[in-house]
Amino acid sequence: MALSLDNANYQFIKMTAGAIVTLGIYTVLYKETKIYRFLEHMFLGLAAGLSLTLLWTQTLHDLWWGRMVGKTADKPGEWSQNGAWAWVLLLPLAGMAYTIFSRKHNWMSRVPIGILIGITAGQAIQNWFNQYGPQVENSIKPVIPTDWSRMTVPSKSGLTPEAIATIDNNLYLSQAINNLIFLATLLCVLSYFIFCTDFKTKFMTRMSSTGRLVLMVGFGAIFGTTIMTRFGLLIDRMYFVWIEWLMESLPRMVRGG
Amino acid sequence: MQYYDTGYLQFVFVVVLVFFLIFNIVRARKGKSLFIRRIAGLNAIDEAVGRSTEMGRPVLMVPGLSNLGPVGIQAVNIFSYITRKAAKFGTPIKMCLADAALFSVAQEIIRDVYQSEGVPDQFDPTSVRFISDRQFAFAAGVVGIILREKVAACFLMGDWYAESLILAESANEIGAIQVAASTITTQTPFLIAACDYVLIGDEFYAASAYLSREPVLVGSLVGQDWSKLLIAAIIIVLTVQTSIEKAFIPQTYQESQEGAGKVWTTKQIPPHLKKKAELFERRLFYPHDPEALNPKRQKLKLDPWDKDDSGG
Amino acid sequence: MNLLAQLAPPNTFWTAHNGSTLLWVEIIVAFLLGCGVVFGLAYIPKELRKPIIVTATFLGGFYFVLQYMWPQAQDYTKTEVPRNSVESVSFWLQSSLPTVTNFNQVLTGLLLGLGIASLLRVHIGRVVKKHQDWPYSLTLVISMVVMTVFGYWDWYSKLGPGAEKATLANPQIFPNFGWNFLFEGLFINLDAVMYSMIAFFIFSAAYRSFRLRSAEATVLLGTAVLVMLSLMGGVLVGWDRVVDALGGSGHGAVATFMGNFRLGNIKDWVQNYVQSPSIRAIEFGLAIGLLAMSLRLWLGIEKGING
Amino acid sequence: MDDQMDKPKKSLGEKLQSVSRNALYLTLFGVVSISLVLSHWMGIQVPSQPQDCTKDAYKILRNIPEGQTMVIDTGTTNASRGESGCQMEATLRMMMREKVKFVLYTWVEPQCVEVAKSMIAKINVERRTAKPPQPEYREWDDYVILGFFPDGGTMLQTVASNIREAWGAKKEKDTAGNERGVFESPVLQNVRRVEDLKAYVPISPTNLMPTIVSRVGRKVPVISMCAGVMFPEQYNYYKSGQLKGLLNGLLGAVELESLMDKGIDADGVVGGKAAGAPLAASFPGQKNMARASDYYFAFCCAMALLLVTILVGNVGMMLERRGAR
Repeated sequence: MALSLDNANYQFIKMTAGAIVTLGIYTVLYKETKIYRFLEHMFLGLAAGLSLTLLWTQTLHDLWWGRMVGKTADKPGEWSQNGAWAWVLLLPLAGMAYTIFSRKHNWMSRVPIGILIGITAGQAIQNWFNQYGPQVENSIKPVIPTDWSRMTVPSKSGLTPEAIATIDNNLYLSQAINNLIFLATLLCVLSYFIFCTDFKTKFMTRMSSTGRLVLMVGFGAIFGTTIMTRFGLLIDRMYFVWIEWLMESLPRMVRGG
Repeated sequence: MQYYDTGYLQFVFVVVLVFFLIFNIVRARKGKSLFIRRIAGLNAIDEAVGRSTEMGRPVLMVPGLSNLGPVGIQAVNIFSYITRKAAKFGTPIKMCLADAALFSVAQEIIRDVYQSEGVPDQFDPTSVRFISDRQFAFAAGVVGIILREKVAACFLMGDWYAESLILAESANEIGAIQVAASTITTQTPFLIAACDYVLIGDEFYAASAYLSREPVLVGSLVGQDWSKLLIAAIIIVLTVQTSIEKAFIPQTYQESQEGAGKVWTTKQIPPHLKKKAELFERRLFYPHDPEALNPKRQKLKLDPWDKDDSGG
Repeated sequence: MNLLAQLAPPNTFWTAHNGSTLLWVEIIVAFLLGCGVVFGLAYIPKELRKPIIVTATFLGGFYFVLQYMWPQAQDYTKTEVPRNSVESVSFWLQSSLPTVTNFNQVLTGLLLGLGIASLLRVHIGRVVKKHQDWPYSLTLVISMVVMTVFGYWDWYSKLGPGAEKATLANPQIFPNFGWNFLFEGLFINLDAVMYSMIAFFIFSAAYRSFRLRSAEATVLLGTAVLVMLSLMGGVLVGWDRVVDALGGSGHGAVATFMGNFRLGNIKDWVQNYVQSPSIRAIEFGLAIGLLAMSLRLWLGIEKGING
Repeated sequence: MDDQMDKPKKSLGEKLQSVSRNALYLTLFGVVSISLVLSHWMGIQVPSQPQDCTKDAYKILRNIPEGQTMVIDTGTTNASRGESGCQMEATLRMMMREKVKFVLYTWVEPQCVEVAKSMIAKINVERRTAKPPQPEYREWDDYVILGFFPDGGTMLQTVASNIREAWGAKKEKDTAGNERGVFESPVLQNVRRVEDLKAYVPISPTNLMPTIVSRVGRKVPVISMCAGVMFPEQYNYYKSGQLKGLLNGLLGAVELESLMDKGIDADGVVGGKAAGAPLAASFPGQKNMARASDYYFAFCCAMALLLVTILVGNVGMMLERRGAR
């Protein structure tokens, strides 16, 4: 049958479903309604089904089954990959995890779990410096100006590349001050996260309270930037319901075509 | 690979940190009592549990999307403490998880808690639940539970992403006391806006030590402080050094790699202001800069933001 | 060791040609042996349990720690031959990495059943007990089954070279349309809706919490509003016009100075010199906490899980 | 939640401070819906002032010579259509008008490719119905879709060293309908090294930068189109020159569209009329202001509403305090 997936009627059915679930889910904003409860459970069911599907189609089929039984060559003259029987040992190993449902042998579940924990912990230790070392390096900024002739960075418009390069390499007073602020902020916040010494000196208490204040600045900025994304998505959803579905696609269907 | 790339610095650095941690753990085990500063959010736990006991409504605990790893387990440890409190008063609990492996761990730990409190029959296996490993399906499910069960206290601790606010606000709507902690910094502001108490950043890891006063934990907490001080010290010292170097010590030679053996050779050049790549701290962290000289290393160049957390 | 560094053909002790009886025999035997070991474990004395768990954990982590500590070649290729023992170890570490990560993924994947089991336990329980919400639980179970069936059916119908394009050109009503409707029509939309709902919550959260109560709240509010304003075209344009008017035209000192007060620049300044260092400091704290936690877990001195 | 029950009489201050959730939600819902419909009907345009990072992006994209090839690395799903979708559509429109060929693939989620395909189809319809009608953009001749790469990191690594090896295995139906390797297509036949690509444009809500920049960043101009959430992080890459251009979520998309409408003149002024060849010309007389601009009015309204509500809350608090004194 030649009905294709982007057939107009089918698309409309899909969009309608989309519109219905959208408004249905939004009812929870008023109160926890039966519609929401229904959609919620459907959603959970679909999600579980999806996970089960992807588990095989995207993980186990290639990464486990494929390696265990090997592959035949797609093209002639191409090496086929041998099967490695040892992969089957993962079954009993994973099986041990399922003992948590038994009262007597549940301790065994901790063996595979333990291995996994070990791996994640090991990876964390391994990646640690790669992740944070560069941030440490990046926080080291010179604070002594190299060019006192002027306060701010001169504008670079219409200068030779060499001139621009020198300007970039120079450190002007304003930049130095900024770097100093950067350093101060960093240290203040860091001092707020010292737990095991109660600060006797006024200076340190000041510092950590400033730290907390500065943190709030950072959080405020994050709040602001995130709002755009969130509102963008809401607007898009509304656009889908009101414009695309109600104003464009519904009339088209009614007119029949 | 890194080893080769950043010289011995990272090796030494991490080893020192590890030493700090272990040294202090040993010290604490020897029974040296150590101070921990007050953490407001954690003192609120008793209040929250007490309140839900009065109202006879369940306590909800959610470790966000944390999977089986340090963060998830830390969260479950904190929850086990809360559960102990709840078990004392016979307050019902609910725990919702988004990771099957972590779910099994939680199941185990919570069961142990009830056993050690001597009320194994109080433990309801369905109180610790796997909801879904899909972010928003999970959110939808937990919101449903929050609104239906009318939880009185809500603990959101662990890896939180966009779904954090959905839960926090729904819980706030039914007037639950909320204590939250996110290891994903971009989510903290929303938790601050919606919850009563928020553990910021590191306080999340300090929590278990703070609550249980376990020597091992307290010791390693002290170790963590030392490590932070070390980082601060490194930054300060190197900043001073770099500033001086940048301002007063011109670059007078140029390095390059030549020959089959890739020998480093240096040649004299007219002195100029040091470029970033020529500064000591840069050479310390990236021994094989300047990149221009050896493209081979470029692909391995460490990146300040080399981790993939989609804040969305 | 070769088990980890998986070899390509010809046959070795660890591998056999796919489809061959030998392979199947090996697989079955290995499986039975594995199960045997597991059953054996079930009856070992209590005091051996903890050591076993701790060792398992330690070994799991040890591989990566070793990989971290061991000197390793800059650009290793599978064809290279080690010159000495150090190199052979490092080569083995590198060549086996994919296998270990793969092992990790598969094992984690196989645990998904635990979650599903818990889910079904709760909801089938409700259906059986005729709990007040049982119809909803039934919905959950049904939609899960349907999704799974169609998922596999659709996947199967697209197996084999070229089959994918063929089915897309001429989809079969049940597998392909069914799956497409369930996934794109329902699941994706539900996902998008939940995501978009955050906007409402941000809205009310901002209303309640953004009050000039304390210094902290004020600062939070101030920065947030500043950034929000910089996102609103009209305001941005207006503000900057005023600033430019004050600064006068051209690249003069005043202009460059006033230029700093363009809304965008203020925002950038806050983000670069206040936000990023403060966030970075938090990150350092978290990082060290993570390191400590990982260490405790790896060495098995973490109470909750290891003991 | 509103506590009318236990407090029958409330001062104005208290009222202003305890507006019920449902009222808030309803207002937001209403404002967004209405402003959307309005802006869709009347085509209301909010002025926007492109930031430098957007301008740079536009300059590069606008000046890719005709017939050259670029990469679109999409992570856009239906859930993120509000931001990435807008950026995607604008970019596609632009590329098609410049007759720049492009390669499209994803390593975020397989479904992203489908989303992109439907967008291309939509824009093709636009081009057909435009007056004067423009030729449709055809797969294989004008663009190729490589589909989904499970391991983007490794793929990009190979791309950096040997692009033909990285993508060589991929097949496409040519216009005659028979399967051929993508490198035989008009799009890729002249691409021998990664440097032959004129631009690499990731359009994704998730943060792909660490992977991309560290691998191909120094060989191709990378122009990131990110979600607002990611902007602060990615801005660092832009400042350090690792990104040649950067779009800030919805706002970035709006700015891009307005640049397509106004262009950048020789002095680098947006919509300026300075003599000499413009740095980046506009597309006069074409549908430049599209989805993003449609959304932007609604967005500004929502933001305004938010600011007002915050204000109301604070005024309420002030009043109450005054009352208390």
